Amino acid sequence: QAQEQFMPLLVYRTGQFAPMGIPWADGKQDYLKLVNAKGGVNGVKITFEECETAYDTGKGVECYERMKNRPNGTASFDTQSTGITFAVSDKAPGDKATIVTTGYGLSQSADGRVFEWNFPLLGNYWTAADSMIQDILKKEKGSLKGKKIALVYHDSPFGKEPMPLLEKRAAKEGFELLKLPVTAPGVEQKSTWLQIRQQRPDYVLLWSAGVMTPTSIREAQATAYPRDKIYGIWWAGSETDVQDIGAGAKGYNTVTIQNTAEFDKVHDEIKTMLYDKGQGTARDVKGTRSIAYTRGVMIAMLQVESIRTAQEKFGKGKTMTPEQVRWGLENLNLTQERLNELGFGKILRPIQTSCENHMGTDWSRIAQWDGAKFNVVSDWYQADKSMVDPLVKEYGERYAKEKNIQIRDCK
Amino acid sequence: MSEKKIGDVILDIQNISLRFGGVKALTDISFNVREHEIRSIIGPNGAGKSSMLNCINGVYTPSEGSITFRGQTFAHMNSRQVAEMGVARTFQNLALFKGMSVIDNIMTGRNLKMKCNLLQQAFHLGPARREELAHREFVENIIDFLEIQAYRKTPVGQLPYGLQKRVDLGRALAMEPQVLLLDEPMAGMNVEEKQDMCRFILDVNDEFGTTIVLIEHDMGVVMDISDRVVVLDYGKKIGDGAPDDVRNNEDVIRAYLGTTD
Amino acid sequence: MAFFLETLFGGLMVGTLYALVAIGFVLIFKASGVFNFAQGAMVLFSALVMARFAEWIPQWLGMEPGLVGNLLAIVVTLVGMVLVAWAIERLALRHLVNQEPIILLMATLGIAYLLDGFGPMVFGSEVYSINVGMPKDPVFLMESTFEGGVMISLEDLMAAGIAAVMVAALSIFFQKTKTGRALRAVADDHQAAQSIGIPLSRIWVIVWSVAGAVALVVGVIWGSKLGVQYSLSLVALKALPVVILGGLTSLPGAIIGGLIIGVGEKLSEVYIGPMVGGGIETWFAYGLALCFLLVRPQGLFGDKIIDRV
Amino acid sequence: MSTATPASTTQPLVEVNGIEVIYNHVILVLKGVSLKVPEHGIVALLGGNGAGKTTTLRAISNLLKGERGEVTKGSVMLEGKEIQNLSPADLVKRGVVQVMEGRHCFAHLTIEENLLTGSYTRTDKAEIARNLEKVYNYFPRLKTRRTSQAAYTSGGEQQMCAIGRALMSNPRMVLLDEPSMGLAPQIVEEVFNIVQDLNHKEKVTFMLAEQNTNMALKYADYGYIMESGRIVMDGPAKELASNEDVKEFYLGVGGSERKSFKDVKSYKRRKRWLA
Amino acid sequence: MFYRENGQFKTSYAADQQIFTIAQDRYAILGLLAIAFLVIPLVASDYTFQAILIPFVIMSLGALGLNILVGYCGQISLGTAAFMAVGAYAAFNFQARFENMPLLIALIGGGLCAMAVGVVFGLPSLRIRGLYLAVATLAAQFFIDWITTRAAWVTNNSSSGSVSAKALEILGWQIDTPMEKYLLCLAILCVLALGAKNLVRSSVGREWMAMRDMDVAASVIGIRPVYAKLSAFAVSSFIVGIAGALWGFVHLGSWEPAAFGLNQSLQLLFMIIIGGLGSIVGSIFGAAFFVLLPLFLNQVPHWMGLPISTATATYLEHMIFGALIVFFLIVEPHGLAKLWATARQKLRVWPFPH
Ligand SMILES: Nc1ncnc2c1ncn2[C@@H]1O[C@H](COP(=O)(O)OP(=O)(O)OP(=O)(O)O)[C@@H](O)[C@H]1O
Ligand SMILES: Nc1ncnc2c1ncn2[C@@H]1O[C@H](COP(=O)(O)OP(=O)(O)OP(=O)(O)O)[C@@H](O)[C@H]1O
Ligand SMILES: [Mg+2]
Ligand SMILES: [Mg+2]
Repeated sequence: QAQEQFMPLLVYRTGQFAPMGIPWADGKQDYLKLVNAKGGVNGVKITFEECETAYDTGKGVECYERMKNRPNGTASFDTQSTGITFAVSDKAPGDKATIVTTGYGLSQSADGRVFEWNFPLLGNYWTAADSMIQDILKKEKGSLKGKKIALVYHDSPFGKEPMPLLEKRAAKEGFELLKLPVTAPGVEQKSTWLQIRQQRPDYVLLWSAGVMTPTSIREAQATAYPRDKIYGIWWAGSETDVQDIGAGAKGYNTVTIQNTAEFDKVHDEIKTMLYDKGQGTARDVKGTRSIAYTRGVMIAMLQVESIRTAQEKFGKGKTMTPEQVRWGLENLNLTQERLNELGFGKILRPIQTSCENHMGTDWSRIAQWDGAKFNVVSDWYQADKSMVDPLVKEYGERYAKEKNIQIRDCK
Repeated sequence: MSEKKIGDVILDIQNISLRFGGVKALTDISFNVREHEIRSIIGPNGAGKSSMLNCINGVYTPSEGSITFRGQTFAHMNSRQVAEMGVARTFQNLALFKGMSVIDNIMTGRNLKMKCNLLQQAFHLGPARREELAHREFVENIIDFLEIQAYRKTPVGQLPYGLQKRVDLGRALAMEPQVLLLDEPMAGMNVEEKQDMCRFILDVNDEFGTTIVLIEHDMGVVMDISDRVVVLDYGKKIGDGAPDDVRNNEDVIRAYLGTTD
Repeated sequence: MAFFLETLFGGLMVGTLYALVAIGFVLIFKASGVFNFAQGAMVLFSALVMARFAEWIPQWLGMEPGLVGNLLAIVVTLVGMVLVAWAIERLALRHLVNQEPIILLMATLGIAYLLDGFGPMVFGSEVYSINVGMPKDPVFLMESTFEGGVMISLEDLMAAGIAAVMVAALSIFFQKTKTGRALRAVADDHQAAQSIGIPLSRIWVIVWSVAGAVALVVGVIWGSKLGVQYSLSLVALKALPVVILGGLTSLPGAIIGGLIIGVGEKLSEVYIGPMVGGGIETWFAYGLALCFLLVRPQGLFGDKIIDRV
Repeated sequence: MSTATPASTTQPLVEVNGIEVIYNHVILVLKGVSLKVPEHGIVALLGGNGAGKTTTLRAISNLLKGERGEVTKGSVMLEGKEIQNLSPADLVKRGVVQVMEGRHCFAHLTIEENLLTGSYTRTDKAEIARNLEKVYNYFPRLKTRRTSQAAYTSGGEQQMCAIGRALMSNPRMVLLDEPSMGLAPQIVEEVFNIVQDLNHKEKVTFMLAEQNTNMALKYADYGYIMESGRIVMDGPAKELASNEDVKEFYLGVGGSERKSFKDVKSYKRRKRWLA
Repeated sequence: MFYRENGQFKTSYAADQQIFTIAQDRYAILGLLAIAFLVIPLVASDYTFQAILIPFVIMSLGALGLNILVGYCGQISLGTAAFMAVGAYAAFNFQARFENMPLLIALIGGGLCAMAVGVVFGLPSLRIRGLYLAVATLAAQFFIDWITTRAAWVTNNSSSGSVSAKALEILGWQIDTPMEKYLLCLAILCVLALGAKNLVRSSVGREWMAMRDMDVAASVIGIRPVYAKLSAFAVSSFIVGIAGALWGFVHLGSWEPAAFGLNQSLQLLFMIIIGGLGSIVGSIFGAAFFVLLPLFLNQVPHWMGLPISTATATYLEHMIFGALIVFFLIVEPHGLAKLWATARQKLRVWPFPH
């Protein structure tokens, strides 16, 4: 009898973040279907079930509770929400549940010594902010002395995450950091953009989500703030955020996790093996051509690869227990060859996790909206380790102290 | 019937005027109420009778004049003060607590007398329990008295109009008032029920010595049971005196009684 | 100075947009005593229907999207909103005659859930756009007086104009016509209104249809600003301080309230916000409304709250 | 005065056949009430507090629903046709209008607006103006208060307003629930005169639920007496007025002379006759 | 036939003043408590505890608190979640700032802080009424939202803006299994529900109801509006605050400000209206309805084996939910509690219809 491995899919296809949640969820599901179509992970079929959270923490927790202890090994949770991540992170060690938070969650959870069960793979808000600053530095020919950069942020822990890094950077580069909160959900930003008009910052970093993003860009248009001076975080960088503004958003930049604005072999495989056979999750194959979708695919790939890694150690073709999956995540090692093989060669850089480092890698690129689609316009940026690492360590240790967590010894 | 002992002036209304925008509801009204008497206020619709009661118990603030109660003079009464001084009242347009049962409605009348604090009540400790019981007993007496035993637990909103009026009276009685202000207590009752009501009023007046101020449109009732009558018309006082004097007063006949009776 | 003016204008413009949403609330409250929490859902729903038909109709008829397509879509949506109004009356309101305001309020929340489920299920939950040719770029006035000029958003200006026209029309309707009087009577006492022959059913269908039309206008304006998606239903929240400030029963109140809230909100955010870390406008709007209410509990222009014994 | 009885051959305007009414699904209030209101008649419905008069009127005018009541048995006919499925508004269109117990004026509307709303079903402007004039003639007090909001008028003024408002629709039949309540004696007289006047001149049919039994029987043609949700006695008004039991219980003239209210000694209720 | 009060004569007012005057009710309640405290812990799974029972019990508590304010005192509030947040954050601060602060004290402290804040936001109720007040209470909601995201001291300078509770322990009893957590919440619910029930049937409760039904008349019989309204705000916020603290400490464990949003407030209001305004059991019915129904609706497509997408299922769920709310309001505007009372009344006269 074929073995199975269960993959819980927390998604939001409804509610205020649905526009981005839908392609994300589609991507996750399609990739799992693709893996199964190719015979599973060493013959182990992935079973999965979606649970709708509507980005609501309460519902998310309920989903988590419902799915955490499935008989055929619950693999790992991509909660898709910072709030849910906070709520379940404390329970995770007790429940032996692994939380994968690619590009969101707590930035300091990259510190595997403190956060045994959390995996903010590929990057966090600090690496994102750092890449943005690097891109700006490049445009400004290496100096930001006397410049002004505004952070327009969603007024929630999510929006405030990049601040420590930006403050550090501001001190180093000598620019002035202006912080402008926008109250959720962000449908009304006139005063924010009036302030921007008054202060005339040279760049605007947009830490937004959902409806806040298009509103910001529209207000920028209405106040004649140049869109190409705006950098959005990756959650503000989906096609859905800009496509109905069209030309009005032309020039808008977004940082992508790794290089999710790219399309690669995996997209072709998904098309031929799923959509051509009518088995795709999205309405049609057009639904696979977006950043959010690719991000979903990528996350699912990492989750699957962690299972594969675990199988290498604990027995091929078997159902892995949650602890074993966790081990797999902590010992992930995807080389460029392996990525090429998987069809992610252009999208991802090699990634290797370890006991201390739960992030694995921290590269990203900038994409720009040309009025109809996003184009990758920058080279790869790697976050400045001298900036990010001390922060991870400091905040991680502080967290451990707050919560009385025994810091693991990774030696 | 034994001769009633009517005492000193307990409530003295002096030159009260009340205006609402352009409407002069009351103009320079003075009259007094003696202890233990039944004092009626009559007058055509809109004469200002209810407004008068509202002034007495602090719902309206008169624009001029003062009210003396037991020797203390007030330009404006505060509802709570009035209640504490022992003035209770019924309402013309029923003002019952619609969602509460009959018992609870009447029990609210005892509230001023209940002293237990919130915590004691929350834990239903001895004193709170005893207090509640004692008052409950008092209220049950009133319920018996008003013959509404069968409706004890019914929400008053569901009672027919007439019974609601009785509950209203019950609530006022529960305050053990020294002065009872009744605003058309018998509207919507038939003769038999009115007789009962008169009996209640007279009994309260006799047995507890409660002073009663009564507004009523049924002349039969007013003339039979009141000791003195004030007549208002368009906010002015047009008559004051014993029922028989008032009945024969020209002004009163013209303004209110009409030719019939 | 230029900045102050800009903030002021910005506030006024936003205020009229709020007012537009507020009118929807006031309309229904005034005419039936129902505080319609589903107004936000109606805005979203109408915008959704409109956006989708504006996309479909040209496809079906094989023509270019544009004015005609938009107009047809608006007509279709209006019909849709009348149907919604009819269904709401039939299935809910009719059975809730003479209930307390809070019960009615909850029923409208139920309706909001229904619409929020129904709309996206049938019409999709992605972001759709409405393009009715609202100007997106700002104009600059008085460039000679101030450096950089005073910026005005034409889009907002147009919205403000529409709001003003609607309020004027609706006010006249309420104050001067027989139906208007009947509507106010219904709000006071459902049962008494029935007893003298006012057909509640018909009245409610009319009012909810008008509210639906107002929702459509709001939906089109905000939808073309924000894109049509779930968050559109949240703009209704912005109108709540406006309705209570202006008075639940007053259409002009909605406008004045909107302007006060709009301006107050923007000025406070821009001038006080930075001192306390910003993001204060939401609660500041409510705080402002609250201050006014402490002086006038029925709002600036609302009907006096009557308590008499 | 006509002595037409409901038993007469002409079809009654309203006929109630053995209705049962239940409130809140459990409280049985009317237990089989039947009565007839002849065209152009004045019928009085008498009975103590809680007898079910108001409920009966609500059943006829279909206003039970808002009180969470329903007719579970029996039928109500208007000119031989069942009317249970009509809305109250339809009934008003057919000329049946009710004056509800406890006034129910529109609090925020002025007296005049209240009256004008009463003519919602009328379209003829001149007719409305005439009716308004008529009502002001009946109740001059209303005219002086025409611009005040109804909630701020006195109890009696509100009662006049409620009655006047119903008359504004030019009804064929008026259901009056305790019209005399809270009115000064000469206004009570006036109200009954209006009833008689309209009945004679405009052939309006009336049904009154009244506590003022004396008055009601004086002006009505026919009377029904209710107790505990049943009709316990009926007959032409004159007969009822001279019936000994009625006299004793409802007219307060137990046998001989009218007693002074002061001399009523016992308020313990006598046993009622129950069907 | 079995539900008869025949023969149960009450011979004293004391007997008539018991909470449950009918013997069957008393046994039923004892039975229910026995099941809740003894049977359920034996049979329920961890999932049932964590995803169903604990949220249900805590929400019951929240609804109970809100019902005191809305159902009994007639002051509509849309800011309940804010008071929950105050309770949760205050309790968190007590624990975080004072070494070895006992859990119960922290919870009560949270309740007391919520109470203080509740009273402050209750002040406008002395002047503003009805729906105006309802909307005005949103000020509390948004203000508290703002404070909790903005002021670092609220989260004890937590680095992430999210806070989390320490391990739960009462007098050496380590509360770590879901079952124990459930028992803790249930015990608190029982104590507070009993207290609330006692309050609403004693003079304070009558003052509240009097204010609700007719405030002018209430003040004429000597009830002080200030005292009545503010005491309702205080008691209500206290209970709600404790519910909030439990929600944070027991259910979520760690939370960010968004955990106590407007939606939560609306949900609580829904609960008490569907459950029954002015009814203690109603709050519990309402909470059950709201916690269980979505879970139930969630399963329906599975059972029917319909291959509908998650989104469609959710939208359907939304619609059914909305429709059910309207349906219940139509069937019985006074809520499930009233429906239950009516059913009992029918049972009493069974087999006769009336
Ligand atoms: N709050 C108020 N605002 C405006 N006018 C008022 C107010 N209260 C009373 N009035 C006016 O004052 C006058 C006297 O009213 P009041 O209620 O005292 O009359 P009343 O003598 O009790 O009449 P009735 O016998 O009809 O009850 C009325 O004309 C009424 O319209
Ligand atoms: N909304 C209601 N819900 C429940 N019971 C009601 C309701 N309305 C009336 N009842 C009950 O119906 C019975 C008859 O009431 P009704 O109002 O018809 O009496 P009535 O004859 O008009 O009395 P009154 O002369 O006092 O007005 C009463 O026992 C009353 O308790
Ligand atoms: Mg009066
Ligand atoms: Mg009646």
